[in-house]
Amino acid sequence: MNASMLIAAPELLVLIMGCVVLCVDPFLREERRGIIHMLGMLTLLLAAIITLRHEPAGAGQAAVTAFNGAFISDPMSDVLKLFAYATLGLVFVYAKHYLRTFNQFRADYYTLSLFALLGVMLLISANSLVMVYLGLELTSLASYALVALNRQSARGSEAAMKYFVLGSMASGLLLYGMSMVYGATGSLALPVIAESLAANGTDDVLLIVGLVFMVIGIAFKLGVVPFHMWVPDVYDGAPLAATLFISTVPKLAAFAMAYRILAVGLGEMQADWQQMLAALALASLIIGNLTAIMQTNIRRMLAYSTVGHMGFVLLGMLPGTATGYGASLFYIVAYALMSAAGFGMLVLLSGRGVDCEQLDDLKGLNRRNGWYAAIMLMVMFSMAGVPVFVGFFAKLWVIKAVLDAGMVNLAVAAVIFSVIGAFYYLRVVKVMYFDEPATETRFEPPVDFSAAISLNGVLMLGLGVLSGSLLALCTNSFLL
Amino acid sequence: MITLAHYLTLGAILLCISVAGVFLNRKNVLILLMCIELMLLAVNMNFVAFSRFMDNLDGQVFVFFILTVAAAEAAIGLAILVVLFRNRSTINVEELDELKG
Amino acid sequence: MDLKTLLIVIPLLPLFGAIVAGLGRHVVGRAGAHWVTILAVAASCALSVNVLYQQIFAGLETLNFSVYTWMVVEGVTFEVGFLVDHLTSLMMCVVTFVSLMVHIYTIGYMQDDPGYQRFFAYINLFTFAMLMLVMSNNFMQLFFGWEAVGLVSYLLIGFWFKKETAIFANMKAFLVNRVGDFGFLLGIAAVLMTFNSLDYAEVFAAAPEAATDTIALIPGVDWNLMTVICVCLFIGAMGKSAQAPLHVWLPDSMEGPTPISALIHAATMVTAGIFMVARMSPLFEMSEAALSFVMLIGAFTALAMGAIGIVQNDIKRVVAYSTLSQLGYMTVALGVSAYSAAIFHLMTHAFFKALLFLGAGSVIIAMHHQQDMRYMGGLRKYMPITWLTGWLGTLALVGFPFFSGYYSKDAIILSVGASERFGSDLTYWAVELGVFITALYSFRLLYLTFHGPEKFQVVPGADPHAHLPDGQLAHAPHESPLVVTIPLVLLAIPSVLIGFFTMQPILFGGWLSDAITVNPANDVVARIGADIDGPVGMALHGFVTLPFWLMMGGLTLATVIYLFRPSIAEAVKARAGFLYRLLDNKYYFDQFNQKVFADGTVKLGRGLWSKFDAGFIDGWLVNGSARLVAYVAGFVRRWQTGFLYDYAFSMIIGLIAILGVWVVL
Amino acid sequence: MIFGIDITVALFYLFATLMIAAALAVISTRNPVYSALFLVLTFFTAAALWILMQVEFLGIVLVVVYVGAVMVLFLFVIMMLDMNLAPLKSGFIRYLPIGIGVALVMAGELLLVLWARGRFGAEQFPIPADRAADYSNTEAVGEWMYTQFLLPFEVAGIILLVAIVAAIALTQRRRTDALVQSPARQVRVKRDERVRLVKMKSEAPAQGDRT
Amino acid sequence: MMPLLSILIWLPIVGGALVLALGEQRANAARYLSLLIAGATLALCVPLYMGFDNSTAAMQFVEQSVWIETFKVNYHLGIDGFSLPLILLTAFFGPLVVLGAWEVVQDKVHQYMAAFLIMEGLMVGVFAALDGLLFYVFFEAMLIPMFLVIGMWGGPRRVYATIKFFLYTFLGSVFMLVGIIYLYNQADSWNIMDWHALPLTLQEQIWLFLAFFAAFAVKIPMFPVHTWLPDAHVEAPTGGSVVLAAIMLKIGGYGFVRFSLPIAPDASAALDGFVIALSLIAVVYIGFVALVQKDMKKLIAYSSISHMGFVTLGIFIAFSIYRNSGSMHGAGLGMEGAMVQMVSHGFISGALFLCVGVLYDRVHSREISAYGGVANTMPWFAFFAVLFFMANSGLPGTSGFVGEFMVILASFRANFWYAFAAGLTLILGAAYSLWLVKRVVFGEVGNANVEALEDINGREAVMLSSLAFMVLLVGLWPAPLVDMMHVSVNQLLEQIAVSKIN
Repeated sequence: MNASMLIAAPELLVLIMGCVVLCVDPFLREERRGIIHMLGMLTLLLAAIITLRHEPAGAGQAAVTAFNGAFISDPMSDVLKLFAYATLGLVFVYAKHYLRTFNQFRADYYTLSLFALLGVMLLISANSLVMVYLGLELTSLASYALVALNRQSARGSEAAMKYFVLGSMASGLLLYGMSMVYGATGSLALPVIAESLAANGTDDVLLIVGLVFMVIGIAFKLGVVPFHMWVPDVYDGAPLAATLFISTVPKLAAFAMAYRILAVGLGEMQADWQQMLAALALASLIIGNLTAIMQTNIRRMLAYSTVGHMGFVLLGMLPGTATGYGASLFYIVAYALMSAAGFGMLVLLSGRGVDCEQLDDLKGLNRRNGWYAAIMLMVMFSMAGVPVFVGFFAKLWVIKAVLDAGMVNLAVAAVIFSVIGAFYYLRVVKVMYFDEPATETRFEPPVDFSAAISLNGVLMLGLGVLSGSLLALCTNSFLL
Repeated sequence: MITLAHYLTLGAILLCISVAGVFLNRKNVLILLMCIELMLLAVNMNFVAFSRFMDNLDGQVFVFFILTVAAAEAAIGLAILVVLFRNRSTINVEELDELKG
Repeated sequence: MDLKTLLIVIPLLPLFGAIVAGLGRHVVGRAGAHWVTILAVAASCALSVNVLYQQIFAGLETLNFSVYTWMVVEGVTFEVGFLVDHLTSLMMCVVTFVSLMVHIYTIGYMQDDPGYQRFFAYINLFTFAMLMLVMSNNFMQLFFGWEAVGLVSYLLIGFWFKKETAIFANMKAFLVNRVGDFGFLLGIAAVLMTFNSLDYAEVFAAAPEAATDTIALIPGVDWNLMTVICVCLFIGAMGKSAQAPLHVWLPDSMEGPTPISALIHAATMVTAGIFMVARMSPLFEMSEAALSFVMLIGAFTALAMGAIGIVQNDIKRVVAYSTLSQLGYMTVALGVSAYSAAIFHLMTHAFFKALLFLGAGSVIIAMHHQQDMRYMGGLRKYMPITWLTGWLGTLALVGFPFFSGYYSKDAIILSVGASERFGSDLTYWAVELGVFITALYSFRLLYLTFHGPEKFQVVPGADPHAHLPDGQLAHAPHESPLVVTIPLVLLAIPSVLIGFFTMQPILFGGWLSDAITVNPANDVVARIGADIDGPVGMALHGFVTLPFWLMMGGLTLATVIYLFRPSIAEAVKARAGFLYRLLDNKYYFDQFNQKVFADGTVKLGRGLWSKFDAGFIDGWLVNGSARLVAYVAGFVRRWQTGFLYDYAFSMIIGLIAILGVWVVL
Repeated sequence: MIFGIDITVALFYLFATLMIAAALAVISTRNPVYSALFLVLTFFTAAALWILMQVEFLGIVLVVVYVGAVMVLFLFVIMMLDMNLAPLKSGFIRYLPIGIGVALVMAGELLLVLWARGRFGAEQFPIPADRAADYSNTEAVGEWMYTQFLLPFEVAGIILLVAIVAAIALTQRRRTDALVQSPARQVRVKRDERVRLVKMKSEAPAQGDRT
Repeated sequence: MMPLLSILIWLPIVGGALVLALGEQRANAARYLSLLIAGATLALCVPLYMGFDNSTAAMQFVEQSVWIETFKVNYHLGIDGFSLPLILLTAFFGPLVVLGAWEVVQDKVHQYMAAFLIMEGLMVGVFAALDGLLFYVFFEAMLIPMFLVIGMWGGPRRVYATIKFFLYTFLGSVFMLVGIIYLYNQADSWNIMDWHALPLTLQEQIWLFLAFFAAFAVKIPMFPVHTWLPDAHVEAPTGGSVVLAAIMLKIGGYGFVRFSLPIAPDASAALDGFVIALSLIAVVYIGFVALVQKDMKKLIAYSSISHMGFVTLGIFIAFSIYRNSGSMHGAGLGMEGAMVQMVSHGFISGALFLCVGVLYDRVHSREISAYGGVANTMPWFAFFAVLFFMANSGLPGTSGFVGEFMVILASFRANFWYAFAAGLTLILGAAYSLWLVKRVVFGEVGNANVEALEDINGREAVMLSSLAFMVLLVGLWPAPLVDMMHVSVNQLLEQIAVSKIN
């Protein structure tokens, strides 16, 4: 194995394990499918070990590139990857319960998820526009398939279709932007692009056009207004297992993509993209939060709330400083955990052949099971940005970043809309705690599920109280 | 003389046509997929032109990958289309509005 | 026990009695309650008399000491402390003595009441509060006592809390008093601002320096600070001492049991305002304007409230209006700087008015709680002691020479006559006319109650506890028990005699000069003192002065009308319809207050609440913004049509917009 | 040069016009089959343009991959799904003005940028010289791809794999009435399962095992 | 040295978690454990009070350790004369609330108790935090248990009320969040003391002042952002109302003295007229509104708003006094009056809500018209009710008098009309309090429900009499209370007398 292979060892592992899962599946009897899940979890564990071992994240180590500079491993990529593994681990546990409940337990889900993870990892470590594109497509294609994975579901296929068409269109636009940047700088490698910009200035109109198109690609991936229309439909239509995945891991990649393109590649154009991101973020905060208020379908509600959250992620990038990116990273990580827990709870509430969709399905959860209600409560308050949950600190540091960028008005707007947003999170709590349950059905999730969701819920609180270490991890990722 | 601008213009026009296609098509999802292929073609046109005019092979290689991915995309797109058709017995865009609001 | 401890014990004894009788009412029982409280008050009374005795005969100096420090803020000490000078000890004796009488009387008056212990607790508590008020050496404690007596007055007026009128009256009393207290508190605030202290001694010492200070209440218009202070303080006195227009609570306070009408609403609490102004004489002397104001208010009250007494039929209400009128006299005295005359009248009035009230109570007992004089008459033969003491008290009230009321009232009238203050001539005629009116209603009361034909029927065999129609009694009236009559007798003695013995030292002997400061230019009492030759001479002289003949006129008129020719009353009532209605409706003060203040306040509150609070703030701003958000959200939501082409369109619009803004522009 | 016109210029305009016309036809014909065929035409013209630019490899790949594979797949699906043709594209007509408007605005914006100050004219990006006769575009691209772009190349392979997996996962129907082989069961089969020795009572009524 | 403040914060919080862990089945265990924890917390206040040094304005019982290193956030606690009384007040109410719910709350007892214990810890945290972010965290986190308490155990319109409460407060406080981040960016420290010393331009100060004002004005609450309070109070269970009125509102007042004045003294001086106007409107206008309420809790809630007007008035008259006389003399009286008013209002309003709770537990109505003549059947209750309502109307000898007295005296120095308007509360406060007493306590027995009432039981007697004791103690001897604050108040006055603008 050459050095490049070593540097990309986690990716290789995931690739190999994806193939292994693919190949093992046909040889498994129905009742031994659990092995697939084990393999998936093992993959994540091993990948985490490798990632931790070969480069201690954020420990002052400079970035390393591989494959002729196409691939980069730096503290940020390690942090993001580690959280991607962790989130995906949670997702796997939740999804297993879901798939088993719905008799859809097949290897496809794991294979596609692992390949999507590979795409995410590649995107996180992308150091050239080609790799950005390919990582993005790898993730996207697997995601499209995941959404349609329940072949009997009309909603699922509709969602997949919409996701696919809009996603492809977005990648088309992104590519168009890449072509412009390529034209302006003569290179696809991000560091070279950055050097070229530093050397030749940024007033080339090609660059700006390229920037606009690339920002649109990023915005789509994050699900930012007005490129967010797919988000609610996909979150709603996809099987919960797919929603779980889509709402978590690829968001980490989307942030990485934004960082790689905007900060690493086009860092010199910060003044330009700062304004664009601010506008997009503001629109997201407004539209996302407002539309979420009107939802009675909790999945759509969470989807629109995601739109709002992604607005916050963009806000963190505005100042273009390490602490700003750190805040965004913190936010996206926190979001991934919150989202996993939130949709995990919906998995728990699903059953008897129907996905949990309506807000009313949560009625009286506190009476049915106080602990799960408490978990959901923590998730909701965390999303609403109420101390002392992790979501609060995420918002806090992002707003600090906005103030660092000198945009006080934007910060004020952000907090106002987060208050409006708090309303619909409160409504979830209201339904869980203040309403009488419609059913008394007991929850009997497997042990690993309840352990995972409990851990996930406690993390909302724990990462809030002890947010310092996570913040240090995130911020230090960019300080080197 | 055919300058770079000619090719870029061609790409831009193609892009606009494809975008208009996505928007205007209200009946058939398949056309949407074709529009996306058109869009990628527009991109490829740009890359090829830049690559040639800057004498830089990166662009061409990128186009190659784009073509590969586009093929994969088409495969998945069509697969989704088939699933959709099986479930809904239609691929009429105007009828795909179960998810909204 | 040294003297200071003793002085501290004086108010604490009744407090202790109140706590025992009130909180431990099930433990001590009825007898225990009255024994504890009476002993406590008796001890207080004895100690107070001892203090007075020492002051008169042992040359006890003025005592001014702090009991404990309430708090210290910014160098200003707020403390609880006692100032015991002649004025204080006089008040202490009056208060504890009348209180003791009332306590004893209560045993008889309230014997069947289920709230027996509670009543004793209240009056004991009142005694404590009143003592705190009069013994205070600073404004804060004064205010404390001031409000505390108000509280007890509130509790006692509403003693029969099932009675709708009673609990209306007590609320009214408290609220009207609060209007006065509002001014009082502002006065205290002004004092603190000006003198940076609330201690009497310090304030009075510094008062002359502040005489010319001004304050701009309305920007650009400077007011004399002293006037502002004094007027504010006097507003407090108006509330407590029921001066028009804040007098409206006092007649209604007759809803309470009669003993407290005697104690609180005649003898002691209502005179707190008079006491306070006298105590503040060093301040009031700085402001002619304020004194004029005081005088005119007093004159109006003295005359106008007495007039109402003529048309009242409720025996207690007549006495109550008489109280108002007498308080007006005291206030007039204050207004002409005759503070000692005011205090003198306060004292005599305390005795004879308590006597009258208790007598009225005795009548009421006999009449089975019938208070309407139109159903009485001829009671003389049934209850001779009450009748006799009633006559004595009345003679004192109308100011018949040699009776105590004569000295005090005449001193006031003379002082007014001698005064040159702005408005004093008007006031003079008011107080002169007041004498006539006083005699008229006083004798009317006597005649209607004790003389003339019996206007009640005894219905034998009727249930004595049942509510009988007016004019019917279950059994014949009879003289009240000893616990009732003994206080009457004990009060009758000072009512008759005390003026004679104390006039010289209090008015002209400068006995109160350690407490009262009078600017020599204003000292009308000294001026009239020059013409007066001892109590006997003064009384004899009294027979030839105008007030005497006015009084006799009232007596004659009352005798003619109410004893011999009741038809005249009816005729006059019919002729002077307007005047009668005006008096009967008490100059429409109550109606005005009800319409404007009570109803107006409620209406304003309701309007503010429904229109502004619930309507504008909550309805428009709060829920309105929620609705706006929901409306906008509902609108925004419709963009998510579910159609792919619309989604694509949205992206394209976004693209065009961003391109347009950042690239083209 | 023929008739004073540079042949490449003439060809460019010819193909470009054709291409735009075909692209327009793709989005405006009623029949998806026609659309697909017009798309093929578009790709052909594009390939021609690229070859005109001496980018032969990609031109050929475009034809081979797109026309040969992707478009056939499209047509296959069109045929397979048996769609009824839309009677009238009412929406198309109704939204045509907006569509054209939007497209024109966007084109306007883009072209404004592209043509602004002549940045992409000959002076900025000189017309590249023709390739030498022995220049192999395929070789150059290949070499570049397998060295500099090794990782992307591999990833592209993975993407194709994912596409296969996904397409199969989505479309493969496990029909209950179909006879399918189970490779897993075939491999795992044990000897006992292959041959079963059945004791049969001769001519006895069907009381024991069924076969 | 024992980290006393930390223990006071975390004992109830961890205890609350323990109570929560007991689960629904072991309700009695939850009750006793809660009482134990609340009692222990109260007991720990004794060494706190004993160890507190009245003679220094410096922070005491300081604890400091790094919390979030990246942005220099510290876990920084300490108390001065402003915090101590409020912490004592908070701890005092802990056992009362537990007792108040003893038999009354039967549903989800463990959650109820846990919510209150956690809230108690968080409130102590608010008063003890010296780190701006830590303060904010406690400030906001408190909303969650309160939200649940109102929503789960509240009245029929609880959902509206609790969401309104939450969003109102949340909206106010997010502006403060922006403010504190801005301050951090300027000072490069979260230490509130550093912020006090931070020079700021007038414009900055005004914006910061408004940001903090948004949070604290809602919390306290001031006119016109008060409308959440009546709703929240009416719908909240008794314990919720008690804590809300007794302690939570005080956080607003505390915020003014801890943040607004010292951080933005020039802005405070510039905007004092505005604040005073709102305060006086609160006193007068809300007095009128309170008068016509038909619901007992609503009436008390409005009266709370009116009383809180005194707090803001007392705090902000300092500047007028300074302008009038050129010295801060007299301002201390107002500010200490405001603090005393907060403490006193804590006792009184808590007691009043407990009184209403006593009636509500028996009759299940809060309408004034549902009662009448309660004194006939509940004489002891009537005694306490009259006492507390009298205290509410500011009767001397009760704690309600002290604060109002001090503020009115001080405001006279600022402007006669301030004192005049503020003094109107003497009339209005008495009017609404006594009218309520008249309609509820006095009169003939109103209906069969009242006829069937039983007088307060031992548990209620303990609660009410302990409050009565405090009300009278503070009323008769406020010296220990005000002595705690002198030095801190003086220091604050010195601070705000100096302009921060260069």
